[in-house]
Amino acid sequence: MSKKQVSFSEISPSEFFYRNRDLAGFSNPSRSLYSAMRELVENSLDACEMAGILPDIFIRITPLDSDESKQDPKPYVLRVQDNGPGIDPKNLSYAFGRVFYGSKFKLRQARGMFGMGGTMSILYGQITTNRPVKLMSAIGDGKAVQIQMMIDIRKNAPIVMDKQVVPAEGISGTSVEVTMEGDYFRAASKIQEYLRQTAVITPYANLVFIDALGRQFFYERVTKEMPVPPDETLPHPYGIDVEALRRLLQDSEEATLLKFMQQNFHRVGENTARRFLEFSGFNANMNPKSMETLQAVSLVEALHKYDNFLKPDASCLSPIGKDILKKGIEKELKPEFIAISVRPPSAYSGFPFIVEVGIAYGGKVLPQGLSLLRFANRIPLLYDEGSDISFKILDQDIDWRHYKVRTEAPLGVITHVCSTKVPYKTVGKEYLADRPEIERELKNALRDALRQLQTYLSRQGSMAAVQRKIGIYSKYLPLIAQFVTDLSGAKNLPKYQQLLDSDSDGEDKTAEPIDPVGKPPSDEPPAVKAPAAKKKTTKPKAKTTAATKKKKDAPPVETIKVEEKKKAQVEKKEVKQDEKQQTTFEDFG
Amino acid sequence: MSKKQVSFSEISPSEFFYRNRDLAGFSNPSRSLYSAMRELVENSLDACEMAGILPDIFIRITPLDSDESKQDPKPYVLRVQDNGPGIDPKNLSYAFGRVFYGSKFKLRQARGMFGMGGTMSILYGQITTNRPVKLMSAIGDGKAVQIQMMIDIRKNAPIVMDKQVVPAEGISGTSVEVTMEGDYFRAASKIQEYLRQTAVITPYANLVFIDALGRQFFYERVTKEMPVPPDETLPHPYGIDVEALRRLLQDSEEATLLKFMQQNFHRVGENTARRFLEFSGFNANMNPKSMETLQAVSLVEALHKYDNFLKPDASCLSPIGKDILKKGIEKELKPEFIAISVRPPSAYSGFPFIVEVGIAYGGKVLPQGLSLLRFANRIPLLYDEGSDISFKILDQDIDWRHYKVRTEAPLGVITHVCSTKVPYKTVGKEYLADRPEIERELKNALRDALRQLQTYLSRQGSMAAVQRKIGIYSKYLPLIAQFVTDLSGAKNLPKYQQLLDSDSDGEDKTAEPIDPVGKPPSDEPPAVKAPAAKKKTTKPKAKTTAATKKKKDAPPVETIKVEEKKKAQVEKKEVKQDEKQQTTFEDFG
Amino acid sequence: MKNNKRHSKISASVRKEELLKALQEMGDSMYEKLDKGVFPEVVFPSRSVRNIVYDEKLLQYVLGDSRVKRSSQNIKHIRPFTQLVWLAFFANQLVRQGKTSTLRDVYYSAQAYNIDFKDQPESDDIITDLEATLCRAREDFSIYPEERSAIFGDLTIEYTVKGYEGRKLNLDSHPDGYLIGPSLSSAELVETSAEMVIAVEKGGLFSRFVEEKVHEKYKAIIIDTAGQPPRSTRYMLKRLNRELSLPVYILTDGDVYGEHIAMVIVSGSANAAHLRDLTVPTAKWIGVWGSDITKYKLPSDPMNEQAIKRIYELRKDPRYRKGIWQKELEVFLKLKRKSELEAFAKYGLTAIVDKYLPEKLEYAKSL
Amino acid sequence: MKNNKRHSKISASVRKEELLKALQEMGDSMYEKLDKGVFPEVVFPSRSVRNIVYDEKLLQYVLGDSRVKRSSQNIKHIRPFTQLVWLAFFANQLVRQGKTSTLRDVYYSAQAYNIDFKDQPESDDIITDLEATLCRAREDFSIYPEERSAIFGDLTIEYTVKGYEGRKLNLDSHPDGYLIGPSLSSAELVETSAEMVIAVEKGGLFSRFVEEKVHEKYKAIIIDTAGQPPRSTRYMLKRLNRELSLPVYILTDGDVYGEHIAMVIVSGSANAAHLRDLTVPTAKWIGVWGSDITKYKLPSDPMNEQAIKRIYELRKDPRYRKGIWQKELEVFLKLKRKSELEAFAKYGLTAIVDKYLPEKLEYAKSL
Repeated sequence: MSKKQVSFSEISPSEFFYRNRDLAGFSNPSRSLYSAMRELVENSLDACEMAGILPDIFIRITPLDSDESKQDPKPYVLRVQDNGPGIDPKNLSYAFGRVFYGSKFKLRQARGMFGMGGTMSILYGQITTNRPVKLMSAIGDGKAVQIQMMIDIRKNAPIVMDKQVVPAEGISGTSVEVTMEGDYFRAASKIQEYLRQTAVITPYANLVFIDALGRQFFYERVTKEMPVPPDETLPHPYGIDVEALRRLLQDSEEATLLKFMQQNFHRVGENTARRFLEFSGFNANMNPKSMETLQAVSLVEALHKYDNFLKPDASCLSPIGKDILKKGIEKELKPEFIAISVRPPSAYSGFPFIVEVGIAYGGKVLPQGLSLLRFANRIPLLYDEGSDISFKILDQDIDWRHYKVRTEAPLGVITHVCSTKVPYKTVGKEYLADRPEIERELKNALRDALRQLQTYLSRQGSMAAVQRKIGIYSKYLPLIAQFVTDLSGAKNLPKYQQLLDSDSDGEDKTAEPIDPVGKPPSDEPPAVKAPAAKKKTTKPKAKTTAATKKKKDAPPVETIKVEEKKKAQVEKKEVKQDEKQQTTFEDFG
Repeated sequence: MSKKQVSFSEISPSEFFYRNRDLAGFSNPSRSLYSAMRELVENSLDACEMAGILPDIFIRITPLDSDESKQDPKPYVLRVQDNGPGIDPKNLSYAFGRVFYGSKFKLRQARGMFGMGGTMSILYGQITTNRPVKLMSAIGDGKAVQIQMMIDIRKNAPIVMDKQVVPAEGISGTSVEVTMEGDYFRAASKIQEYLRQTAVITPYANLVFIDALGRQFFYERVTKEMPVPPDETLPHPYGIDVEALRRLLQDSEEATLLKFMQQNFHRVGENTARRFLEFSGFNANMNPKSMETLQAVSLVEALHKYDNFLKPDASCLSPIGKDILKKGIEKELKPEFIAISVRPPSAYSGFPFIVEVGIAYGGKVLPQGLSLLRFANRIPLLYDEGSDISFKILDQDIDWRHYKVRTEAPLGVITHVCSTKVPYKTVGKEYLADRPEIERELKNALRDALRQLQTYLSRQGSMAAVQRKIGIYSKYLPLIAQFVTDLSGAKNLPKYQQLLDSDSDGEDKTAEPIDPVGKPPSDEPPAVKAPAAKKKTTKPKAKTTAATKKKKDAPPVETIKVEEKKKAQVEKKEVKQDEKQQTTFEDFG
Repeated sequence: MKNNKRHSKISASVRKEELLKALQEMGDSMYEKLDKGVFPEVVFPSRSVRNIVYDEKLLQYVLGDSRVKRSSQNIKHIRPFTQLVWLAFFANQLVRQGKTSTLRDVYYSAQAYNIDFKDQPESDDIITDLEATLCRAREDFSIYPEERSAIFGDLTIEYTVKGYEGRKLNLDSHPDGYLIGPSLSSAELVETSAEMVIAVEKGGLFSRFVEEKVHEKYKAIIIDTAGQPPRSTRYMLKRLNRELSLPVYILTDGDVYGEHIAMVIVSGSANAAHLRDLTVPTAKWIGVWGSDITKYKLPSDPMNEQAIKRIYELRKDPRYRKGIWQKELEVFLKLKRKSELEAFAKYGLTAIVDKYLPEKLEYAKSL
Repeated sequence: MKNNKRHSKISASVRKEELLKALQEMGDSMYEKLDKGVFPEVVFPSRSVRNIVYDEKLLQYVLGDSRVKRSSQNIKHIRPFTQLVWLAFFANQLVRQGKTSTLRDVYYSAQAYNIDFKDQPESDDIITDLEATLCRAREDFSIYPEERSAIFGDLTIEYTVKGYEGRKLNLDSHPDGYLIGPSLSSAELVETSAEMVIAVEKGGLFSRFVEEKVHEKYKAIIIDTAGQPPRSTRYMLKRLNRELSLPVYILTDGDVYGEHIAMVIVSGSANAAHLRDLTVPTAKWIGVWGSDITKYKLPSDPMNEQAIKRIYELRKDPRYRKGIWQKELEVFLKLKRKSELEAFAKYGLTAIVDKYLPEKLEYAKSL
C-alpha cells in the first residue's frame, strides 16, 4: 500500500464486499446490527423449513463489555441458534467464510438469494472488532462441531483457528455467535418490528429474542402446520438467456435436441419438445453439443416466442397457505375479521411466483388507517415502503369507496410474494420492482380479499339496519302523528301504533329516491349516532376464525333481538332527556 | 442443472453479477443500454484524464439489423472510442473480461469505483446476443491490438477468440464495440441528458455522439485547461479499520512502529507519529509484525480517537476548479450570471473530499424555477434526485427569501462532490448518502454562491433604484403641487420644479418608517412596473465572465444616465396616455 | 299619479285562506292513513336538475312533470318526511298567529319538537320541499330570509302587518332607504308618482342615486338589490311592475355575475323553478355591459378562472340564447375583464348619474 | 317625552368649519414649502400596535405619543404621501359640495387624478391616515362604508342633508327598520319617548323584537348592529346615549365574538384608537352570556380552534380584566361552546322577548 505506479490489480469477492459493504446493507453500526441479525435468522428459518423441522430460533444481542455506561455504537455479541439440520462439518467453515459459496444458488424459493448474508455478517464483525466468529453445528449424528474462525478477505477463504468436536447431547442445529460493532439503541425498533412481522408470516416458529437490555421477547408457535418445502426446479423456457442455454448445451449428456429439451427445461415433455422443435425449425435429432453460437441465439429467440409451453408449476414454491397465514395474522394482529386470498401460480420471465394476500380489519392492535405488511419469500420488507409495488397499488389503484372501507378504518393488509427469484431492486432486499405480472396478481388478490371484507362489513351493516329501522319508526311515527293531528284539527291521535308492530320488512322499496336540487337531505338519521357510539360494547366480536364461523351458522335473528331491546331502551332514555330539558325551561319562565 | 440433492456450491463473481445484474444497473434493455454507454464513457474519460490527455470521445449506437421497422427492444452495436493512453495488451482482455479486475481499486479519485462497469457491459451484451466484444487498444508504440473475446462467466475469465496486431497509424486510445439488446427509444432522453451534463462538467472534452437514428450530437471543447490528475494516496488514520490495519502490519517491511506509521498513513510525519504513539501508549520501537490481534484493535481505537492528525490533503483529488466549471456552465447553460464556490478539502471517515458549487442565473436556456445538476467525481447523477443530499439542502435548508431569489427565477444549481470514496447508496451510482461532513460543506458552498448571486441581483436592483427615484419624483411632485394649490386656494402652482433638479442623493433617510396598523401602504410604487417590463432590453447582460468584470470596473454613473433618459421618456408617454383617456370620456358626455 | 286598484289586498287574504285549507287537507289525508295503519306519504314535483326546464312562454325555468314520492315507510325518507310534516304544522301556526320567522328561527324552533336538523341548509331544504308540495313561496308561510335589500322613492304603501294595519308611509321620507322586510313585502302598494323602477346591485350606488336625486330627475323608485336579490325583493319588483305598471331597469356590475343578477330578476332562478310570481319578464338590463368597459374606458380587472367557466356555463343556458344577453356574454368572454359600477367614479362621482344613466335609459328603448 | 337640546346641530356646523380650516392650513403649509424648494411632509400619531394604549379614564383605546413623519422626499413615502394629499383635496371637495362618498367610490375616484391605489384596502388605509392626521372620523369628510345596520322605535329626527333640511321623520313608522346611512347619521335627534336603547347583533332578532313590540313593551329604540357595528352605528349609539341620555343594552350571540361586539360598543376598537366619540362606556352587555348557555340549556355548538385562541387573546386585553367581561370569558373558555340568539326559538319564537329579555334587563341593574 505504499506509493506505486498506476497498474491493474484483482480483488477477491470478499474484498469487493468488504470495500463496498454499504451495498449489502452494512452501512453503519445500527443498520449493520439489524442486517446481521436478519441474515442469520433467515438462514436458520430456511434451514429448518427445507428439512421440514418446526423452527425454534433463539436470538440474543449482548453488549461485549458489561460496562453499561458505554454509549452506542459499541461492540455487541450477536448469537443466533436454530434447531435445523445443521451443516455438514466439511462445509461449515466455507459456508460462513467464503463469499459466493452457499446452498442458495438454485432455482428454488428461499429467503436468501445472494448467498452471502451470513458471510457478510461475519466479515463485518471481523473488520470492526477483529474477533473470530464462533460456529457450532450438530447434524444429528450425536456429535457437535464447534469452530472459531476468521476470514482471509483477500483470499476469500476461512481461517479456522480452533475446532472441537463434542457430544451433541440431543441438540441438532446451527449456532452462530459473531462479535461486531453495533448500535442497538437505534436498531432496536427495526429489529423488534422485523421479528413481529416474521411471527405473522411464520406462526409455526418459536422465536425467542433476548435483547441488549436483557428483555425477553417471545413469539410463540400457534400452529404445527408448515408450508410444504419447495422442490428445486429446472429453468422455464421463457426465463432462459443465451448464456444459460450455452451452458446447458455444454453440460448436456443427451444425444438429441429432443432429449435435451425434455431433460433441461421445466415442464417440457416429449410432446411439447417435439412441437417446439418443429415450430423453431430445429432438427430434433441434432446433437446439442454441435450447436453453433448463432444457432443458440436463434433457439433462445424461439424459446421466448413460442406460446405453447406450460406455465411453471408451483412445486418449487412454498407459499404459506390460507390457514397458516390466517393463524399468523390472528396471533399478532388480533383483528375482528380476516380475509385471505391466495392466487394460483403465475410466472414472470419464466420465474414462477405465487401471491398471497391477507386483510385484517378492526380489533385493538391495528391502528386507525391502513397498515401495510409486505413479505417476499417470507421475509418482512421494512424499508422504502413508498417505492414498493404493493404500496403503489393500495395507494393508486384501489377504489376504497367501492369496498365501503372508510379511510380511518383500522385495516391491515398483508402481501406475500413468493418466487424462485424475487425481483428486488437492491441487495438490501427492501422493495419489489413493478413487474406487470406481479402487479396484476397482487391486484386480483387484493380485490378478492377486499370483496370478502365488503361482504362482512355489509352483513354487519344490515344487521344494524334492522335494529335501526325499529328504532327509527318508533322515534318518528309518534311525531308525525302529533303534527298531523294538529294540522287536521282532530282531537285524538291516530292509531299509528299498529305500524310499529307490523312486519318491518314490508318496507316500500319502490319509493323513488329523494333527489332535490343541491344538497339532498341527509339520508342518515342522527338516531344512528347513539347506537354507533355503543358499538364497541354491543357489536359481536369475531376475534378468532372459529368464532366467526359459529356466528355465521347461528340464526342471526337471535342476536338481533337482544340488540333490539337494548336499542329501544337507549331510545327511550334519550326521549326522556329531551322532555326533561324542555320542562326545565318551562319552570324557569 | 438436472435435478440434484441439496448441496453447497460456489459461484464466480461474474456468475454472481450475471445472476443479479439488476444490482449493477442492468435491469432492462433501456436501462442497460444507458448503463453500458455511461460505464464505457466514464472509463474513457478516466483514462484520458489520468494521462493528462484532452479527451476526444466518440460514441455511436447503431441497430444491428438495418431493418428499421424492427421494434425496440432489439440488438444494438454500442461503440465507445477514446484518444487515451490505451491499455497494455497484456491487461486488455482481463481488464474487460474479469469482474473485480481493474485499475480502480485505489485510494484516488476516479469515476469508476466498483471496477466492473466495463465488464458488466460486455457480460450483458454476451448474455443477450452471445456475440463477442471487439476491443482495440493502441498505447502509442505504433501498434494497435485488436481482439475479439467473450467471457467465461463461470470461470470469471476472458476467452480471446481472435487477436490481431495492426499498425496504429498515429491513433492512440481504446475502443470498445459491444453488441447488446437495448431499447434506444426509451433510453434516448436519459442518454442525451447524461452527455449534456457531462459536457457541463468536462468542458475540456470533445464528445461526439451518433445516435441510433443517425443524428449527430457534438459537445465541443471550449477550454484546454484540464484539472490536475489526482495522485494515489495512503489511507488516512481516521479511515482505517481493524482489517485494513492487520493487512498493513502483515505487509510491513518497516522495523519499527514509528517508521510504520510514517510509511503507511496519509500525512503522518515523524513528529505526528511520535506524538500519536505517545498518546496511544505504544512503544515506538516495537516491530509491527509482532503486534497481536487485541493490540491491533486498540491501536485502531486510538487512531480514531486521536485529535491531532492532519486533515487529508487534496493531492489525491481532482476538483474541476473555478474556471473550468465556469466555462462548462457558460457553454451549456448560457446564463446571465454565474457564481462559483469551491470549498477547501475536508474529510469524512478519513476519506478526503472537495465540494464545488456553481450557480447559474437567467438566460434563455434555463427553465423557470430551480434546475439541479448533481455530479460526483465528475459523473452526472440523473436518477433519484429526491433522495439526494443536495436536493434535501436546497429543498429544506436554504432560505431563498434571504437571498432575494424568487421561486420562479430561472436558476441552475450545479453541485460537484469529488472524493476518493463517494458515499453512493447504490451500485447504480445515483445519489449520495447524507454524511454530515459533506452536507456541511455543500451548505457552505451553496450559501457562498448564493451570496454572490444576491450581490449581483441587488446591484442590478440599486442601479434601477436611482433611475426610479427621478421618475418617481417627476411623477408625484406635480400631483402634490396641484392638490396643495387647490387646498390652499392659491392661484398659481408653487415652484416645485426646483426639487426635481436638486441632488437626488439628498434623500431624507432619517424619516421614520411608515408603520400603520394592519397592512402598511405598499412600499413599492407601481412606477416600478414599467421599467421592470422593459428590463429585458435595458438591463446589462453579463453573459461571460470577462464582460461581468468590465462592468464592475466601469463607473456606474455613465450607464445610469442613459437609462435615466429612457426612463423619463417612458414616464412622459404614460402620463399622456392617461390624459388622453380622460379626454375621451369628456368627449362622450 | 297612478292609482293602484288594491286588488292585492283581496288576493292576499284569499291566498291565506287557500294556504290554510291546503295545510288542513294535507293533515287530514295523513291522519286518515295513519289511523288505517297505512304509512303516509307525500308527493311533490322533483327539483332534480333533470326536471328543471325552461318555459319559453313564461320566459322562466319551471319544473317538469317528474314527481318525487317521499314515504314514511322508507327508512331513508322518514326523517325528512317527519321534518316536512313538522314544518307544515309550524307554518300553520305562524300563519294563524300572524307571526313571521327567519330561516334561522325555523332551524332552532324545530328543536322544541325533537325535530333535529343537522344544520341550517338541511332545514332550508325542507322549506323548499314544502314550497314545492304546496306550490307556495315560503314568504306565504311567513318565513323570511335575513338578507336585506332597500327601497327609496315616491311610493305610498299601506301596511297589512299586525299592529300597523291601514297605516301608510311614503318611501321617499328616509333618504338612507327602507329595508324590504316582511312588513313592506306584505304591504299594499297604494300610490306613486314614479314612472320607472331602477334596481341597482349595490348599496353604494343606491346612496349615490338618492343623493343625486335620481328619484326626482328620472321619476324613479330606486331599489338596492344588495347583490343577488332575495326573493322578497324580486317579489316587490314583480308587484311594482304588475300592480303599478312600472317598467323595471337593472344596473349591475359589469361582469358575468352582474349579468346573471339581471337575468334572475327577468327570468327567475333554477332554484325557484317551482315558483311563479318572482319574475319580471319585461325588465331591462341596461348595464354595466361588457361593451361599456371598452366604450367608456372603465378601469377594469381581469376575470378569474371561475368567472370564465361561468360564462361557458351560461352560454349553454336557453335564457342566454338571444339579444343583449348573448351579445354581452360573448363580449365578456372576449375581454376576460370586468368593471364595477363604482368604476365610473373615475370620471367624477356624478358621471354615472349625469352621463351614463340617461344614455343607457335612452338605449334601453331599443332593447 | 324627553327633549333634546339641539346642541348637536350647532356643533355640526362648527365642526364642519373647523375641518375646512384644518384642510386649508394643511394646504397652506405644504404650498409654502414647495414654493421654497423644500420637500413637504406630514406628521401624525403612529397607529403601530406599540403605540395603542388603553386609557383607564376614557375606558377606551387611544394612541400614545409616538408620531410618524411621512416625507415626500423619501422615495418610499412619496406615493402614500401623494395619496394622502389627494385625499385631503378630495375630502375638501366633498365637504364643500355637500356630497357623500363610499369607501369604494374613493378608490375609483382617485383614478381621475392619476392617483393609483393598488386595491381598496390601500385606499382605506390612507383614509385612516387622514383621520389620524386631522383627528377626525371619515364620516366628517362625508366618507361612509357600505355596511348597513338598522334602527326602529319612537325617535323623531330632523334631517340636515341637502334637499331634506328641516324635514322630520319618526323612526317607528316602518316596521322593517330604517337603514343607518349618511342622512340618518347626520340628522338631529329631536324627540323620543323611549327610555332605553337595545342593540341586537342580528337582523333576525331585530325583526322579532319589532314584531313582538319590544319598542312598546320596554319603551325601547331597537338597533340592529348587523354584526360588528359600523362606526356610523356606534356614533348613533353614542349620540342616543349622550344627547338623549338613554341607557344602552346590548344583546349578542353567546360566543367570544359576540362579547367582543359588545365590548367595542362600550370601549371602542383598537383600529379606531385615534378617534373619540365612538364609545358608550355606560352601555351594558346583557347576553347571551356563556353562563346563559348552561342556565337556559340552550342548543349550542362547540367553538372552533380560532374562537378559543381569541379567548386567550382577549384575556390579556386590559378591557377584559374585570366584571362580567372577565367572568363570562372564563365561562366560554370552560364550556368551549357557543349559542346563537336564535337558539331561544327552541322554547318558542317569543321566549326571548317574554322571558329572557326581562330577566336580563332586571339583572342588568346590578351590573
